[in-house]
Amino acid sequence: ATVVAQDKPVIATVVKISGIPWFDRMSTGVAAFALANPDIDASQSGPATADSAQQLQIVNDLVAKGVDALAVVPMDPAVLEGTLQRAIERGIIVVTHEADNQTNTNADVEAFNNADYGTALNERLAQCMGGEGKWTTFVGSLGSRTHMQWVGSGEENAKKYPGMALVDPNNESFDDANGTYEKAKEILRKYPDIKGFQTSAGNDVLGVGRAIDEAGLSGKVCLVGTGLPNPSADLLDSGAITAIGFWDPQKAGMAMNVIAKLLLEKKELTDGMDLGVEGYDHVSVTKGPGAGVLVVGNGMVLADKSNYKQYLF
Amino acid sequence: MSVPPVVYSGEGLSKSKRPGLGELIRKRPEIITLFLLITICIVVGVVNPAFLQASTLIDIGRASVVMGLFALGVLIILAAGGIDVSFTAIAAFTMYSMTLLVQSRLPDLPIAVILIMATVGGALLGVINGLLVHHLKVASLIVTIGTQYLFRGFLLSFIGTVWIMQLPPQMGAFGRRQLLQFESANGAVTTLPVYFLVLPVAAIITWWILNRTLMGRAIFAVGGNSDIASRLGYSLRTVQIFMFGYAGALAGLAGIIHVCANRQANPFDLVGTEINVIAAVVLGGARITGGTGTVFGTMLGVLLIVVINSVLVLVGIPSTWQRLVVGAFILLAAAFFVTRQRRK
Amino acid sequence: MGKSAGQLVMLIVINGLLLVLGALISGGSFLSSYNLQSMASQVPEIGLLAIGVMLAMCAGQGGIDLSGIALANLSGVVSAVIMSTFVSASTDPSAFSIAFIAGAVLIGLLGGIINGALIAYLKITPILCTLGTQMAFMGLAVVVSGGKAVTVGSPALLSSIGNDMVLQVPIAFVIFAFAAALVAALLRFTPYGLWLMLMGTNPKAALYAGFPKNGVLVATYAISGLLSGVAGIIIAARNVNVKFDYGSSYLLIAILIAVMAGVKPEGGYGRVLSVVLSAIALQLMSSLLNFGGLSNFVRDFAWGLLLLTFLAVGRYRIAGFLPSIKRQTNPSAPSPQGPK
Amino acid sequence: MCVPLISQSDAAPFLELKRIEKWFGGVHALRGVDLAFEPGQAYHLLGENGCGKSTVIKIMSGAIKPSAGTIVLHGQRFASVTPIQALSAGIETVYQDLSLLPNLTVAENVALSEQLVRANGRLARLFDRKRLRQTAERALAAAGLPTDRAFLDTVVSELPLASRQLVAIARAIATRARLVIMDEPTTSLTRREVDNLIGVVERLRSENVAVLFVTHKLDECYRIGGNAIVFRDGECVAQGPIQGYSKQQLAELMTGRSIEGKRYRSAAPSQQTLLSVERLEAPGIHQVNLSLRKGEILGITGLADSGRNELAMALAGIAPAMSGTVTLDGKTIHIRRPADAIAHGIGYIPEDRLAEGLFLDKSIRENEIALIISRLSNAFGIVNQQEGRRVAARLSEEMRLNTKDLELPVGSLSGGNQQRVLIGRALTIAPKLLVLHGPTVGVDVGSKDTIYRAIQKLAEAGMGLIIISDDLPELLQNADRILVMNSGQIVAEIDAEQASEDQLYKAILTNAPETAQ
Ligand SMILES: Nc1ncnc2c1ncn2[C@@H]1O[C@H](COP(=O)(O)OP(=O)(O)OP(=O)(O)O)[C@@H](O)[C@H]1O
Ligand SMILES: Nc1ncnc2c1ncn2[C@@H]1O[C@H](COP(=O)(O)OP(=O)(O)OP(=O)(O)O)[C@@H](O)[C@H]1O
Ligand SMILES: [Mg+2]
Ligand SMILES: [Mg+2]
Repeated sequence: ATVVAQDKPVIATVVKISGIPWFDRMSTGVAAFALANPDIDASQSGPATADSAQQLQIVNDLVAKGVDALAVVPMDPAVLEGTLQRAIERGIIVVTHEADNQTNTNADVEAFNNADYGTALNERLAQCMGGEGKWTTFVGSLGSRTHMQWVGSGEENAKKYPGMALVDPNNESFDDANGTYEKAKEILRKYPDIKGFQTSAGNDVLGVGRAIDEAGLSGKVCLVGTGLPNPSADLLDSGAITAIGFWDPQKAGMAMNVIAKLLLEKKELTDGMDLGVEGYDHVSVTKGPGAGVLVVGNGMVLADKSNYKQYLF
Repeated sequence: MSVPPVVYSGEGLSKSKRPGLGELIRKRPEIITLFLLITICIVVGVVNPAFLQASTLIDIGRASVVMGLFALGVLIILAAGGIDVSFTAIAAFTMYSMTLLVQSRLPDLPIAVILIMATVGGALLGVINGLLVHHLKVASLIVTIGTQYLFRGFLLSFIGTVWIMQLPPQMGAFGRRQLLQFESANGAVTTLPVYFLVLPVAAIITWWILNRTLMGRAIFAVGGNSDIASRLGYSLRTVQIFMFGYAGALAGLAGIIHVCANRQANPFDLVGTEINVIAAVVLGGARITGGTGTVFGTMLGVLLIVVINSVLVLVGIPSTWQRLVVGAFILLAAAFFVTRQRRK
Repeated sequence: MGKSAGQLVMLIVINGLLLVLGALISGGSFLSSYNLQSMASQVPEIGLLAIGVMLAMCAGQGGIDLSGIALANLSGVVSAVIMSTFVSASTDPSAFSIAFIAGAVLIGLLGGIINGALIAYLKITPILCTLGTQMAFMGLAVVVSGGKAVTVGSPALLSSIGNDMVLQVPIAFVIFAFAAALVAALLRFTPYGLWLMLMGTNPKAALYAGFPKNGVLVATYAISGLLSGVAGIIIAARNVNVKFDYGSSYLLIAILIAVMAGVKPEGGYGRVLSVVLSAIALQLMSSLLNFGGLSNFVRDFAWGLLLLTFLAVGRYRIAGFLPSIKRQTNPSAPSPQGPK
Repeated sequence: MCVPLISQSDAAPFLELKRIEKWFGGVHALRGVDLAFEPGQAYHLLGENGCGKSTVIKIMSGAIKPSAGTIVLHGQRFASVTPIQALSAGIETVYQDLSLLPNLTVAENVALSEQLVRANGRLARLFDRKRLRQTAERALAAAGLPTDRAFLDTVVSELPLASRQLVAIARAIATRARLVIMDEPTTSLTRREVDNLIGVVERLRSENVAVLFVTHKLDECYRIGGNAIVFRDGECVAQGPIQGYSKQQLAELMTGRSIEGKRYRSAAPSQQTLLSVERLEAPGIHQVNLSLRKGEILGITGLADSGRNELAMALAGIAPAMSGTVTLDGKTIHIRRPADAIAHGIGYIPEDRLAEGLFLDKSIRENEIALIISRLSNAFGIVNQQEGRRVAARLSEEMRLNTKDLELPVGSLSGGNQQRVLIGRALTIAPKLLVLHGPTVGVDVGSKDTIYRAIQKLAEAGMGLIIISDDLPELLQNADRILVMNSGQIVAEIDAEQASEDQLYKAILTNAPETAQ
C-alpha cells in the first residue's frame, strides 16, 4: 500500500552524489527504464555533497514518503544498513549496487566480479610495464570497499611478476582530480623511476594522467584505472592514460530498476537469467551476505586509445 | 611652552625601547611562521633529499596560487574585523558560470577578458555580501554562511551541475602556457605556469592597498573598533562594501584560474576549503578578532599549509596516518605560535 | 531578553509554516506519524552538535567548535573497536551496549576536555584549535579503524535507541530533548551558566570579577565534546555502523543552525530552545524538499535564503531601542571588539 | 535663566545650537538646548552624570543626530552634521571614552583624521606617511608627549590610560581647529599632566581657538576661567562667567540641592590592625610595607607610573605579588588570582569601569550578583535566583540607583550610576577590606557625595578601605592617612586631617625615595 498520491508503483533510485558525470549517465538509464515502463514511476535523486549522512537523509525521507522500491548506490553501505533494514521491514523492495557486502538488501547488482575486475586492470598495467618496475595504487578512500577489493586483487595478480615492486600503496584520492594530481606529482618526485599507477575512483585517472602528461612522461609511465571515456579522451590520446576500465552506469541503472520491478511483481531471480540489459543478459545469482541475493553481470569494459571512441559517455 | 615629558615618556619609551626577540615577535608574529616553515623544509630535506630541488619549489608555488588568492581576500576581511566563509562559493559560482558562458555563448572571448569578467563577477557577488553585512548589522560570519549556501545552492540548482571536461581552448591554453621549465633526472619536466604570476601581483596590490591608501588604514581602523571608526568619520558602508567586493574579486579570479589549471570546471570544487584558508591566514599572524595582519604573514601561512600537505608523501607517512599528522601539526604550530607570541 | 524572545517566536512560526506547507504539497502524508517519527529521529545527531557549537560561541572571543562531528565519529569508532575486544555484541548484547555507550561518552568528554585545555591554557584561537583537533580526531579514527566502517551491529539496547519509540516518540529524539533540557538547565540555574554568559560579553571584567575563567572554558568545550559523544552513540545506534568520515557536511550546518537560533558569535547570548527549534526547522525543510522530489541543491539554496530573510526580519522588528545602546555604550579603546 | 552668551565683540559665534532635543528610546536626554560658541573663548559644560553633556557634544561633532532643533555652522543651518562636516568645520573632540583605535599606532591615531578630512571622507586616496609623521610630531609635542619614532610607532593599546588620554588630546589639536571639545579629559591624568593640559588650553585660546571643557573637577574650571554652562537633566540651567559662581553655587545649580565641600571623614578608626603588608614585591613595586586598621581609610596616591596602580593590582590578585607577606585579620593570606582576593574578603573596584568592571550588555541584576554567583548556589549547584534578585534590589536601593528596572542593561546607566553598581557589587562579598581604584573618576558632585557617604558608612561599620586616587581633595576629604608612592615604593605618609593640598602635591613630586620619613 502506498501513501503517495498516484497509484503507480514508485521506484526511487538514490545515487552517491548527483550531478557528476558518472551518475548523470546512470540517470539516462533510469530515464530509459521509465520510458520503457509507463506503468512505473521511476526517478533518480542524490545528495548535493559526497557525504553518506546526506544520502542517508534522502533514503530516510523516501522511506517515510512510502515509495514501493529503492534502488540505491550506497556512498557507504555500512551507513545505510540501519535505514534499509527499516525500509525492508516496511515492505519496501531494496536493490543496491556497488555494495556486495550490503546485508539489508533484497538484491545487490554488480556489473562484474570485483576481484576479476581488479585482476584485469592490473594485468593490463603489467602488460604495459612489461612486468618490470615500481608501481603504486590509488583508492577513492580507504573506506571504499570495492576500491580496496580492486587494488587488493591487483596486488595479488602482480605477485605473478617478481619484477613489479609495489610502493606507497593505497593513496587516498577522495575522488578529487586536483588532490590526486598533487599527490601523483609527489610520488613522481619521490620515485623518479616509478613505472605504473593503478587507480580506482572515477577521477583518479584524470589527476594522475595530468601529472604524467605535464611531466612529459606520457608513454614512459603506465596508468590503468577506472574512468569514463569522454573525460579521459585527450589523456588517452596523448598516451598519459594507458587504459581505462569501467562499466556502463546507464546499464547498471537500468538493471537495478528491472530487478526492482521483477521483485515488485514477486518474480524469482534465477541464476543465468537475462535482464534484457546489455551486459546483464546472463547474470549469476548467488546468495548475498544477508537475506538477499547477489546479482553479478558481465558488464566489464577495458578501453584504450584504440577503442574508447565506441563508448561516448 | 616648555613641557617636561619625563612624566609619561616613561611608558612610551620603556614599551618600545626594549629590543630583543620577544618584542620583535609580538610586533611581527609572522616571523614565527617563517621560522616554522624553514624548520619543516630543513627536516623534510634531511629525511628525503628529493625534496630539495627546484621542481619542488615550483610545485609548491603553483599549488599555492588559488589558496593564496583566497587568503589575501580573507586577510583584508579579517583585518577589518569580519569573517568570510562564502568566498569559495563565490569562486565556484563565477568560475562555472563563466566557463559555461564562454563555452556556449562567447566561444572566442580572449582570455584576458574572461579573467576580467570573472573578477568583476566575483566582485559583484562580494558586494552583495558587503551590503547584507552592512544593512543587516549582524556578524559577517552569519551573513556569509547564509550567502555561501545561497550562492552554491543557486549555482547547482539553477545553473548546472554537469562537469565541463573540454574547456574552451583559450582557457586550456592559458592553463598550460609556461613561464619556466625544469628537466629532472628521469626526464620528467616541471613547469611554472604563467598564471602563477597572478599571485605575487595580487599580493603586491593588496599590500599597497593596505599600507599606502586611506582605504587600507580605514580597514584597520574599522577592524580596531568599528563604532569609534565611524565616529571619527570613516564610512563603515564604504569599507564593508569595498572589502567584501575585493575579496569577491580575488575569489572570482582564483576560481577561473582553478578551472584553467585543472582543465575542467567542476561546480562542486572549492566549497569546503574555506576554513583551511582562514586557518592559513590566522597562522600568518592575523587575529581572528580583527585589526591586525600582514600580506607577508598571510603568504607565509598559505605556504605553511601547502607545504605540510605536500610533503607527507615525501616523508613517507602512510596514508592512514596523514590526517592525524596534519591535524597534530596545525595544533603544534598554533600552540608554538601563541606561546611565542605571548612571552615578552 | 527581548531579542531572543523575538527569535523564539519567529522560529516557532517558521516551523508551523513548514508543517502546513508539507501537509499541503504531500497531501497529508508529510504529517503521517511515520514521517514525523522518521524526521524526529534524524534531528538528534545534528541538533546535539549544534548545541555544542552554541556553547562554544557563547564563551566569546571567537569561540567556535569545528571538531564536533569528527569527535562524534571518533568516539563511535574507538569505543566500538575497544569494546568489541572485551565484550562481544552477539553473546552479551546489553553488556556490550552499555560498555559502548560508556566508552563513547567518555571519549567524547575527553576530546572536549582536550579542546578546552588547549584553548584555555595554551590560549590557542578556538577556530584554529578545533580545526586542528577536528583533523586529529578524524585522523585518529582512521588509524584506529584502518579507514573502514566499524560495525557495532544492533545489540538489543543500542538498536532500541536507534529504532524504538516511547509514546510514539523515537528514543533518539527523547535522548536529544533530554540532553538539550539538561544543558538549558545548566545555563539557566548553575553558576557555570551565569559565568559563561557574562564572560562571553566581557572576558576582562570576568577576570577582575574572579570568575574561574579557564574552568568555564574547559567545561564549555567538555560539554560540547560530551554532546558529540552522545551524537556518536545515536549515529551508531541508527546506522549499525560507525565511520570516520560520516557527516562531513555537518560542520557548517551545525553553525548554520546555531546562528539561525540567534546565537551571537561575539559571545554571551544563546538559547538552547531556539537551537533545538532551528534544528527542527532545518530538518523539516530538507525533508519537505525531498518529499517534493526537489534536488538537494535547492535545499542548500533554501537554507541560505531562510537564514538571510530571518536576519532581515529580525533586524527590522527590533530596530531602535536595544541596538542603539549596543552601538553607543560599547566599551571602547581599552577593549577591542570581537568580529563584527 | 540660561541665554547663550554672545559678547559684544565683533567675533560672531561660528557655532550655534538652537532648541536641540534628543531622545534615546524613552529617555529624554536633551530638552531644547541653546548654545553659542565664539572664537578664543573657553567654556565649561558642567552637570551631573547623565545630564546630557556627552550627548550634546556628540551632536556637535556629528557622532549622533539630534531628534529636533538646528545647528548653525558658520552661518549655515543644518538639521544634523556628519563627523566629516564637523571636523572640516574645525570642531575637534576628545571623547569621554577617548575614541582611540587600539590597534593603530600613536602616530596614526593622532594624524590620520587630518588626512581623512582633507580627502573629505573619501577613502580612495593615497595616504601620505611623511605628512602623517610630521603632523603627529607637531601635535604630540604640543600635547607634551615624546616625539621619537619609538613612541610614534607604539600601538595605542600598549599605552597606559593616562598617555592614551593625552594622545586623544594630541589628535584634537593636530589640525587647525576652531573649537576643541574635551569631554572629561583629565579623569585619569595626574596633577602634572593636568597642569600641562591647562597650558595647552591656554595656548589654543591664544591662537583664537574656542575650547569646550567638560569636567567634574571644578578647580580646573576656575584655573582655566571662561564661561560656565550648567546642565541639569538635559536642560541648560545657567550660563555666565565662571568666576561669577562659587563652587557651592555651581554644585547647587547642577544637583538642584546643596552640597558643602566639607571633610567627610568624622569617625576614628579602631585600634586593631586589619591588614599588614610586608616587603611586598610585584611587577612595578618593591619592598612595600603598609598596615591598615579596622575602620580606617587609607589613601594612596602618586604619579601615573609611581606603582600605585600595581599595588592595587597586587592586592586584588590581578598582577599577583611575587614575594612578601600579606596578613589580613591576623592570618597570612596568599593572593594568586582575583578569586583568592574575593575569597579572603578583599573587594576591588577597578579603575576602568567599562573595560574591567561591568558587563555592559548584561542587566543591572546580573552585574550586581557577579561576584557571589557561586555563593548563591546551593548544595546541588543551583543558583538561587530569588535571593539574587533580592540582593540586587537591596543594593540598588542602598546605592540609590536612579532606575527600579534591574533588567535594564547596565550600559544604559550613566557614569555615576554605573559606578554605584560597581561599589554595590563589591559589597556583596561582605569585604573586610575594600580597595577603591579611582572611585569617582568621571563622577559628578551629586554622585560623588553619595559615594563618599557610602564610603564613610562602610568605615564606621569597621571595614578597612584603601582609596587609590589622584583626586587630591577626594583623598583629603575622606582618608585618615595618605601614602605617597614613587617609582614603586612608598615615599611619604601624610596625615590627611592636617595636610593641605599643596603639601600633598609637593610630596607627590619629590622624586627622591629617601625623603620618606
Ligand atoms: N541607554 C539608556 N537606555 C535606556 N535608559 C537609559 C539609558 N541611559 C539612561 N537611561 C535612563 O535614563 C534615566 C536618566 O539617566 P541619568 O544618566 O540622567 O541618571 P542620573 O541621575 O543623571 O545618573 P547620576 O545620578 O549618576 O548622574 C535613568 O533612569 C537611566 O537608567
Ligand atoms: N546611547 C544611549 N541610549 C540611550 N540613552 C542614552 C544613550 N547615551 C546616553 N543616554 C542617556 O542620555 C542621558 C545623557 O547621557 P550623557 O552621556 O550625555 O550624560 P553625561 O552628562 O555625559 O554624563 P557623564 O557625566 O556621566 O558623562 C543619560 O540619561 C544617559 O543615560
Ligand atoms: Mg541626572
Ligand atoms: Mg559624558
